[in-house]
Amino acid sequence: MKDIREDIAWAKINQDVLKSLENPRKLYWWILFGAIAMLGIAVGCEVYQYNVGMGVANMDNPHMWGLYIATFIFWIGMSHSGTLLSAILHLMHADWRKPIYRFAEAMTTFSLLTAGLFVAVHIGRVWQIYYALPYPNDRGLWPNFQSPLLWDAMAIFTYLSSSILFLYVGMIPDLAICRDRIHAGWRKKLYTLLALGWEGTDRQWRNFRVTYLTIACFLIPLAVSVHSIVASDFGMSQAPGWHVTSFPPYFVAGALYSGCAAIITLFIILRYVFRFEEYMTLPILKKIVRLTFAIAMVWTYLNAVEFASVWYSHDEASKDVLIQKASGTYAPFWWAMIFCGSVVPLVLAFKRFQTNIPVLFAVSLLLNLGMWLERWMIVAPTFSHGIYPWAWDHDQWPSFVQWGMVFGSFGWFTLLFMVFCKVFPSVSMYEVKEMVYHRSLHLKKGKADEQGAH
Amino acid sequence: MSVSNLLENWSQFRHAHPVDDKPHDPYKWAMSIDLDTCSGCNACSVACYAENNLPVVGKEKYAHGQVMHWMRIEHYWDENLGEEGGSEFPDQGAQFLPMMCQQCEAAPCETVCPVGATNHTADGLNSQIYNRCIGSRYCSANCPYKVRYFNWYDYPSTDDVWPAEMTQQLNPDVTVRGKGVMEKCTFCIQRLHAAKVTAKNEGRIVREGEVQVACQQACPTNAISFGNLLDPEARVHKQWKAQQVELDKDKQLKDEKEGGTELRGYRILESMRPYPSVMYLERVRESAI
Amino acid sequence: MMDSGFDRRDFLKVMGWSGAAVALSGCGNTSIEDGKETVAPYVEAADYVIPGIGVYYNSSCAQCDAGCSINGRVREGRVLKLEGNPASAINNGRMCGLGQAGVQHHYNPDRVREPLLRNGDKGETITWDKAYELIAEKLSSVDGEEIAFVSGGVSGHLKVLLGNYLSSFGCKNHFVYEALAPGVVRAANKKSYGVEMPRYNIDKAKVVLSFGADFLGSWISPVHFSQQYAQFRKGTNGQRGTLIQVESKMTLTGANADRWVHLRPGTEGILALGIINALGTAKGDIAAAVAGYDRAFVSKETGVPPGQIDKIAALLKLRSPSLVLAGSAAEGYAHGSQNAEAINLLNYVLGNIGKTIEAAAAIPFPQMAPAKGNTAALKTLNDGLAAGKYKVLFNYAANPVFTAPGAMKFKGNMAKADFKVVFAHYFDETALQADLVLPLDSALEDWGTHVPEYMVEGAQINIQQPLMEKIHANTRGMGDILLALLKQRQADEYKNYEDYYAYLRAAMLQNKAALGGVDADDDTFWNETLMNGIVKLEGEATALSGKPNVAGLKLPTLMENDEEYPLHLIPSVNISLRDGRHSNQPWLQESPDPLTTIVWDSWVEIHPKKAAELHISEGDIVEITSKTGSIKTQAYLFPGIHPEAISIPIGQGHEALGRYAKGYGANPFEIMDAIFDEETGELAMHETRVKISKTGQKVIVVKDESAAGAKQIREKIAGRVSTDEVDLSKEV
Amino acid sequence: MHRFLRISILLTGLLAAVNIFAAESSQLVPMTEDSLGPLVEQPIEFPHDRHAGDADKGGMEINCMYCHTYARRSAVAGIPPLQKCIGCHQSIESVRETPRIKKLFEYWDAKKAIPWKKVHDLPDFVRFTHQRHIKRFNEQLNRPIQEVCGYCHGNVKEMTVARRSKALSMGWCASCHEKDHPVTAEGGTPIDGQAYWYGFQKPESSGEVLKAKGPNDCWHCHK
Amino acid sequence: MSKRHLLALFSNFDEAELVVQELRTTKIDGFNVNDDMVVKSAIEHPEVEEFLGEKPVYVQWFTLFGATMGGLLGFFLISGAQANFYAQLKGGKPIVPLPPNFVLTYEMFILGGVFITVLGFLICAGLPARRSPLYSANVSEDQIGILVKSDEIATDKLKEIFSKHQALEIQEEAGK
Repeated sequence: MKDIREDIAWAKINQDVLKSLENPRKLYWWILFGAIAMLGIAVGCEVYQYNVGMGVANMDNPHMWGLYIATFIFWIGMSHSGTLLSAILHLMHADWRKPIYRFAEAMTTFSLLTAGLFVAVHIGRVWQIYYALPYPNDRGLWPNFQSPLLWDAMAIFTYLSSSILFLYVGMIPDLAICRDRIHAGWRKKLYTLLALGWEGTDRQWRNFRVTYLTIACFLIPLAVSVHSIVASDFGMSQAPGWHVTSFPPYFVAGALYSGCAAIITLFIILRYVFRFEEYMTLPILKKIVRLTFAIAMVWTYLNAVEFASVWYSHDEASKDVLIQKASGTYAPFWWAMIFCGSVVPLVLAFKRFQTNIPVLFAVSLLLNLGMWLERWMIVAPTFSHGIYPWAWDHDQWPSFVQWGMVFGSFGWFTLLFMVFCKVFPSVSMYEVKEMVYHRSLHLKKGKADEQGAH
Repeated sequence: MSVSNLLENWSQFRHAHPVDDKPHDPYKWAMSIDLDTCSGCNACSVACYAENNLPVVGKEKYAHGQVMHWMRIEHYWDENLGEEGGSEFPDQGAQFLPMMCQQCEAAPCETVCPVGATNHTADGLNSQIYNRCIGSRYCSANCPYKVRYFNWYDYPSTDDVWPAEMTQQLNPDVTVRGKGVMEKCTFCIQRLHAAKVTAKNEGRIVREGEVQVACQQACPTNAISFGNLLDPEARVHKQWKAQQVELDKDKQLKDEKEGGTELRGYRILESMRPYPSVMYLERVRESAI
Repeated sequence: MMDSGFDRRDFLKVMGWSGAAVALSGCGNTSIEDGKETVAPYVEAADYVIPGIGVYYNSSCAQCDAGCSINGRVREGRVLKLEGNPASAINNGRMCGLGQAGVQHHYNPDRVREPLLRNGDKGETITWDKAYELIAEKLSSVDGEEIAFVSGGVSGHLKVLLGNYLSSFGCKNHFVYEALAPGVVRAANKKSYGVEMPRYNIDKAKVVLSFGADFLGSWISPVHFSQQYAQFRKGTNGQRGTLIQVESKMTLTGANADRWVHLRPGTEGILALGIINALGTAKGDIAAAVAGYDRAFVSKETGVPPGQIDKIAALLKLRSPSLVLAGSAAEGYAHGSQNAEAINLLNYVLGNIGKTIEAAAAIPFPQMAPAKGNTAALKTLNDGLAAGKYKVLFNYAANPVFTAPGAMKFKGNMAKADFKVVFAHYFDETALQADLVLPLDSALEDWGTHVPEYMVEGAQINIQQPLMEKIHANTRGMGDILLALLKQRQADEYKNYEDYYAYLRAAMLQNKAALGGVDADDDTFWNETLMNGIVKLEGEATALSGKPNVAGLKLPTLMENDEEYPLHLIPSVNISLRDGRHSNQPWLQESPDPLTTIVWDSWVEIHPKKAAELHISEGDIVEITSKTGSIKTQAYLFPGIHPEAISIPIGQGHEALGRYAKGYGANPFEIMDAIFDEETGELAMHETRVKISKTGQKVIVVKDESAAGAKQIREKIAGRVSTDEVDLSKEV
Repeated sequence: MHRFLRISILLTGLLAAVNIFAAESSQLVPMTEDSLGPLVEQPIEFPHDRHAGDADKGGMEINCMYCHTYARRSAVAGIPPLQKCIGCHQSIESVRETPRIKKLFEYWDAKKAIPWKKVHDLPDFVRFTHQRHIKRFNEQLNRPIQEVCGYCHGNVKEMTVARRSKALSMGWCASCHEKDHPVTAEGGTPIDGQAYWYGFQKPESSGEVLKAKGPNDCWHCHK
Repeated sequence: MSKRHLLALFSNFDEAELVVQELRTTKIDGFNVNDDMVVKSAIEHPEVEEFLGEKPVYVQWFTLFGATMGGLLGFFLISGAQANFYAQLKGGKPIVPLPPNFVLTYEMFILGGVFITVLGFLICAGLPARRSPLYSANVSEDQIGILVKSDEIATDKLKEIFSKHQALEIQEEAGK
């Protein structure tokens, strides 16, 4: 079965995709509504916490960090597979990525934006957060460039801005199409503005190709560096369970993992909501699923490596933390993480499930849950069972404020994402055309050879 | 200009602490606590509340682990008390340990603060600048002793923390911390500052006995001694010397001696290399009974 | 330092120096401001008062009766912090947490501010003059015998004034009531040594054997003993002192002992005799008296293994001089005096008298010597009230309604007196029963002199002087009140004393010579006295009597086991809350109990073994029931207690007092039986038997101790070595 | 092709500029230097110029520290006690009836403190000691007192009611602490055995004079 | 002498290619095939480049420059900032600790690279651009456009060539 029909007329591609900007299915509006509602909850929580103090989140000494940081990492991780699809596969000339990389890239951008929020939410004095920015001021003070948190900020800023540029540059030809096809209203103005007067001349295409390639090359090491730096927030500290050498690769794998899972989820939603059945085809889904499975196994392996190395080492403290995770207060969540992260993906190994949309949808959600738990299980247990026994505290539980904020962040992400898909073509038209074109060419060539043989 | 400053003083900017050559000069504030005389009576802790404007958080917040005692008295039972092979009763009593910020020379909290709100001062203290703090709480996450306390609430405006009358007791030399900032033991910086000013006016450095920290001054058994480690006259200097505990070691030479040593000075979690400025003297127990 | 021409109270005025005064929330005013805050400078300034620089005044601590001299830091007229006065031999510049909290007593938001007269169940504000008239009027209608005056331990000029006042209408019913006074030990000492309160030289002893004397925590003069203890630990030429604590419930002192010996409640005396027996050095009647107390018997009675007894005896023999102390745990029984005497006898046998136990000097002005608080007084008072003997009741510096054993029904009896005047700092339980409540100055606002009961070197008088002006305009010092009341009766005698300050000054100057200011002129003498905060005196030597008589020394063998109430109730004294009068000082509420680290609540200590029998785990709300009544509180499994006993700390469970005390914890006095020491009539606080049962509720115990359960894990945190591994002589 | 060149050169310049600027920005001093703060309404409009101003301008040339007497002894300079004003004014009949002095005596008779408004009010977390600055510049460097006060308070002797005339912001303070000031000057009280050692910036002696920077340790000025 | 613009649309690349070949080979005066011809297409099509012949792309030079500047800026900004007046020791580490600075330098390197590359793209591709005189929306759908600029004399010849290859449409306009 083919990734895509070669004989789709280019004009039809334009129509279909542009249609998605006009009239999605009802479900779209329900999702949008739900997202806003969720976001509302988070806003309420934040207002409360802002006015009363961090205490209402029910953190304490030693639990200085809570779900905020965990969810922060989760969203950062989410962003990575966008880059995987759009940049790495681009370099690989895997053209099946073409119909789906656009929304993946958008996912990258928005999950980064979501992650950014958690920094603000977590900070005790968010109104002073600008102290952390390296800007010239009359105090003559600078942030502390030694702090992994600052590396984080830097890396994420770079990653976010680069991803946005990457997304935008890749979208210019499509914006031109929109400009040409849509005839009035604010959309027209918007597209005209953003298309920058693109006309698809040979010169434009030539530079476009090189630029796109270059940025892709930059994005790959960047993406890797971003999550290894997030990993160093923990790896650089002395806390048992954090001070682990295998953290950077572990985090990166985890990131790609959760990202791919998220892509499956969104793939399924978009496919239905925007009627993209012809472009986001099952064979493509199958490819992603296999990719996901592979990464899941990598993650499982790295997980095992981490536990093993802790277990084998003489670092008693880390060992205790590990035991705590598996047997202490957090045990249910920890085992849930193992289950969702390492057992559930085995489903994906079966052909019959690789294209079974309902199953995949459920699985992808479970995987995401697992990955969120993973982040939580990295952050929390170390606090409750650290180096200093007097400061142990096994039964501090995040308050509704924390949960509300986590919950709401999903609303925020969905909101941004859904609005984006409604305003911009979430399937790259020109690239689908290329895909179709090349494949048809290939086909012709094939036919020609056959005839030649006779 | 700072780039030229960078190039001129490159060697200094590259200099690390405390393992490098350069000592503190003229002050290195340090402490030593004799666990044999410490009776665990809590006087030091209360004195600290009085001196440093610590809020009383109340039962509920205490239950949430949000208490603010900069100086806490820990007590420990024998490892095997109440366990198999151990005694059912604490026949040897308890062991008390006053725990406060250890003012590490290579403090894990300092490097990780995103805004540089906590630094290593020239006097070898671990400074905490409240109004620079943005409350990322990374310092506490990375503190091995967990002696940093965070203002989870805005205590000045919380009921019954400082009713109108009690605000009059607040020490004007110490800021009252608002919500969202990290705080910790400062070795009574306000007292040190006052003493240094007096000394400077007279063109000399602070002498032994001229400045006492609140906990030390209160301690009924005189278990805490505090002073300038560089001053040969200082009791704390003598004690460190007598106990052969050296500031810039992560493993004391005396401990490598054959058959151990007859000295009881040690520093907590020394092997993690924070180079704490507080030396503890082991509790002694009679062997004849 | 001060020129007397200048009215002293003037510079105590709080100066509105906003600049130097703390601005709440340091992160509030975060930018440079112009013309927002105001500065109110002095109208007249003494040249030694410099804004931004602290001025220090000596005074004396009134948080307990130990008589520590304090040194208060005053900035811009506000007292900020109390330190110990280095010149005082009692505390040598040191201070306990309780004393530190004195400022919180002073600034306490729940202090009584106006004289109040009962009107139904409300109090209405009246003027002082009105109040005085009222008292005069009430007194005129009754005769001396129908008046009772309850007070805590008083001494110095206040005691003199009080005495004069009472005698002015021929009242002899002055009940000096202290819930936690070492009454039995006084009596026993009187019998054994010939003095009630000798001087203990812990620092000179090589071995201290303490029978439940919590001298590091709450016994007699803890700050002083703590210093002696430090010296004792350092030892002389490396010979470190050894502390053995014998008790049924571990006290702070017990926690610091080299060897903590737990024995069955009430058998302290038996063990003491057992040790004498084991020493085998006693002769004559003593030997005879202890003959029966052989290892096996003693060990059976006390539950202390024979080996342990031998070890102790051996050590006492080996290291001399030693010191044996009889503490509240030993005296708290119907046979408390017997216990105490037995223990004192041990001291005699060991020959410590004269070495580690010396006669303390007595104050040369007997009228100023402290009226010693005790609990026997409470009984007489209560009986009197019950019998309706007393029409008018005065109460000062005591809270009998809170601290009287439930069995006494004191609250009800008190109601029988038809006019009750309470001089109060707070609306405590007793004040709430009063008809007239008169607000007192805090110790930091008031003048006074104190004579400590336990004299350390020579004799001394502590001067108490205001550290700042009154916070509440309408409170008065007890001295001023008494003076005013006296003027009602003997106007002309006291007419030339404008106020208590004037009286005090005059009185001191009167015996200037005796107070060591022979040829100083009045002002210099007075000012120096104030500056020092203490008047040190030679004191009158007293002598220790020789040999105690052992006749009549009879110790009840093991009290039969009560089936219904199997457990002994040990009301323990919390180091910072003491008898509960300070429970409204938040620092004390939040400073954890040293042994359990529990805050803001009561708890009942149960030995894990016993708890396992009863299926009680930490945090269970249990009901403790005695013959008298029952209370509920949380359970805490504590290894440092005898399985036959449970312990509840005193000081919590207030129904009044203030926002930081009301409604926290439970009050063990409520279930205490009224059993008294046979000899002295002191309340036997440890005699109450109880049973304990689960209520089914469970709470999380609020404590500082962590999930690690006070164990060191992995890393060495609090190190410990035994004496043969260290050489202390090398130390500084 | 030329366009690329032009653009590239332009970019180089731009980036270089940004680079230098950013790296240097720790040197930036606030723009508000020497701009007067708001005029504050005081209970009595005290004429500094009459008291401290130069004689030729009709001033009395009274030493700042005659009234603000605590400055050399304490962290706060202090507002003189009413006593002090009266001390002189009860014997100065000439101005006895002027409205301001009348007001002054009203306060005195009522034994009431004058509620002055603070003009130089630093944030609560700042620890500034007048004493040290007086010692350092007036005594050690032997600078005239009016100049020394002027470093932070501006030219008060020409104001009536004092107005804030310096930024008093952190950067502003630092801009002075950063300078190398001579440790002792001709005629100043010599200081010996006093180590000036802030961070690792040892005093650098250029020729004869020993020079040192101000403290740079955060805790020195922040409490 | 005024120029004229012609835009011819073709249904597929083969047509367009032939046209270009012909324009190359046939000598038309008043029309310079290298400067005056632009091919517009809906997708990025390698063959277009083939038959148009290699043209240089300069973007990567911007990239190189941007990345280097970014890196340098990063390192000096950070180290310079660390060496400011308040320089304080932290955690016993040097005041200018190289490892962290390298991490940040690395990020700045990428940031600079990406930004300047995009800038370079805009410059090299001449974006944002004014709309060219002749444009057909079909180009962004599925047709290939060839836009030529020539003197009036050449227009007829060009039209002829276009129509010979079944140009779907020929737009003409008098450019000023």
